[in-house]
Amino acid sequence: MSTVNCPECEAPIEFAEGTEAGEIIVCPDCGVDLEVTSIEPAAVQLAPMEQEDWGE
Amino acid sequence: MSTVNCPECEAPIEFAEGTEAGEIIVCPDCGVDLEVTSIEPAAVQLAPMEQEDWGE
Amino acid sequence: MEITVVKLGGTEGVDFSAICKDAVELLNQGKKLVFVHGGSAEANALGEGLGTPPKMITSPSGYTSRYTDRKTLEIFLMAVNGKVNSLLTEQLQMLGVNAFGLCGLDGRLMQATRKESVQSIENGKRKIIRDDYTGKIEKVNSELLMALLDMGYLPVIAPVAVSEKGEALNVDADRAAAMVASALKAESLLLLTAVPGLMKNFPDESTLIRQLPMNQLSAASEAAQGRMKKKVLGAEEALNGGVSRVIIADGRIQNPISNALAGNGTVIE
Amino acid sequence: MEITVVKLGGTEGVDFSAICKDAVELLNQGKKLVFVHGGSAEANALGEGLGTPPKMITSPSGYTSRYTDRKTLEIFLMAVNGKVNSLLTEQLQMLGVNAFGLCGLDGRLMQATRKESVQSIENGKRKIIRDDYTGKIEKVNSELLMALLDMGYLPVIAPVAVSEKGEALNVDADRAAAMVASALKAESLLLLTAVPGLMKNFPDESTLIRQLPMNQLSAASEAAQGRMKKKVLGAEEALNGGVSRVIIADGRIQNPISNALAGNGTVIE
Repeated sequence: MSTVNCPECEAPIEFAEGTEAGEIIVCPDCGVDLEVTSIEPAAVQLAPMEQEDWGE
Repeated sequence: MSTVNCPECEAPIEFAEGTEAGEIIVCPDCGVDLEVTSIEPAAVQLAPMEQEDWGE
Repeated sequence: MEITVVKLGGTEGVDFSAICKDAVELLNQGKKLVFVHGGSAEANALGEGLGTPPKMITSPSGYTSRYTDRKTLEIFLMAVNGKVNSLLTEQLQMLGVNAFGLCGLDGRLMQATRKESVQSIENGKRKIIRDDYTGKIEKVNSELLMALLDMGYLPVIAPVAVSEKGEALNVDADRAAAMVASALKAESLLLLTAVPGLMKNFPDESTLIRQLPMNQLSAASEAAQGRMKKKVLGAEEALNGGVSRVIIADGRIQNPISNALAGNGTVIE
Repeated sequence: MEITVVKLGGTEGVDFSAICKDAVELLNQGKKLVFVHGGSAEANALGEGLGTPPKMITSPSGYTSRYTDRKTLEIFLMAVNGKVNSLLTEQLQMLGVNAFGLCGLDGRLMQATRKESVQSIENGKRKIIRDDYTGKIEKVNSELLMALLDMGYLPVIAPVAVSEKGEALNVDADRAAAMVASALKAESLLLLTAVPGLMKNFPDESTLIRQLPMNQLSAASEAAQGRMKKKVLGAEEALNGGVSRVIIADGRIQNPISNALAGNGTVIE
């Protein structure tokens, strides 16, 4: 499985089996929320802050 | 076929084959527009004036 | 206050986004605009999607209209008020125009008489239909429209009116535009459609009638077919109602409003 | 001007016609009313009918909302603006009430911020969704509402707002009612729904909470589930926004507005 470095703490991260683009994973080292932006090539970015509201 | 009298001129009117309720027929004698309100028993009434307009 | 009422045709090819962009310019120049739109295409599509295809009525004098029973009325409201009106209002808002979508139900903007019955030709037979939610517009609440214009809004009107008893009614968009224009004593009524204007020999665009004086109007309405017949009748009503000029013009080109205002199309005065 | 904002719940059992009849009485007594309605049931039904069943999003903190991509938004607009809003306005007009249907797009009545992204839990996985046309209401155009009230209309508001960029957004009807009530400094906000009020142990109606002081509100919102959680949150926002009292009351009975105004239900002050 492809690996990528955490943008926050540089730690190497391996995508677990079945990880999908658009999924949020947690950096095993620093615990920051990361958005999986692509699987091949592996890429992540800091997940946007969760704003609590909702539609109808 | 059932017959009925024209409300305008009293002439007897016989419904043609296949006449349906809601249909407009013309009195053979005085030519007035009649609405067939029912087939069995036969009944007619003067057809409302045609107002010219239309929807979208 | 010089007002221009623009009727956006619903037929294939009429370019709503070109019309909206043109409106931004004109509003910036201080022009007052009121939009009226149709929606039969959208209503037909939604009806098909829901397994209730449209049933049309052809009146003995040759006009076609949608048979609007209660079920069809709800589909018509969803398509015309829900989709066309909301998306047109959104499109204008996204261009920075403060549009205000409404229909004749709202504040009784357009009151129509509901016809107790409608005559229809069905495979050769003349029939009476009684549950048709169709109407002819009698009154327009111009104070409401003036108030909206004064608040700086662009009213976007859907072809739905309210009956005396308060029922929602399907009305003809061209006639609605004519009644709105008359009520506002509009300077111009523009009927934007998918043709360059009224043509002597449709569809030969070289036979475009550029000028049509009032007295030749009834002859023109005889010649016109289907939807164009309604536009010509609408034009007649608007002019009789005090509108200075009516222009039937092309809604498929760029800057269609300015183009029409410049007199390109069939100008009826 | 003492205004009462009434939120008509969309769930099964809420009796719109009882609410409308009650409104006629209250308006005759000079009361000023503003209606806000939901529409998720109608939107789901229309989506099913068109083969686009609703997709719900459950946010990490447990709130569920509709995943409103562009296609779903159009279905939502047709159901909520086209059907629910138009038919409610018609129903009131038929009772002689001059109702005025609109949504947040119209004259930018309700401006909401569109969230660039939404987090959703899907079979255990947390996911980021970016094309969700959902928003949180920030501003309400109270001048517009006051103008409509002054013209003698009963505003009937659909839960659709406009984003900064002018896009149509799906918003929560309970929160919309709270924001409208705050903007108008309403005397009361009534949330009419298919239960008698907030219950300690749902669904045991004998555990109805009759009085809920502000300071116990956050505890109550923890306990409340699903839709009721949104109502309690809406109540909190309204009270913080200057509304004197919020009453969650039964929308299934006769004279539901008067009943609520008389304090029957959960009164939150």
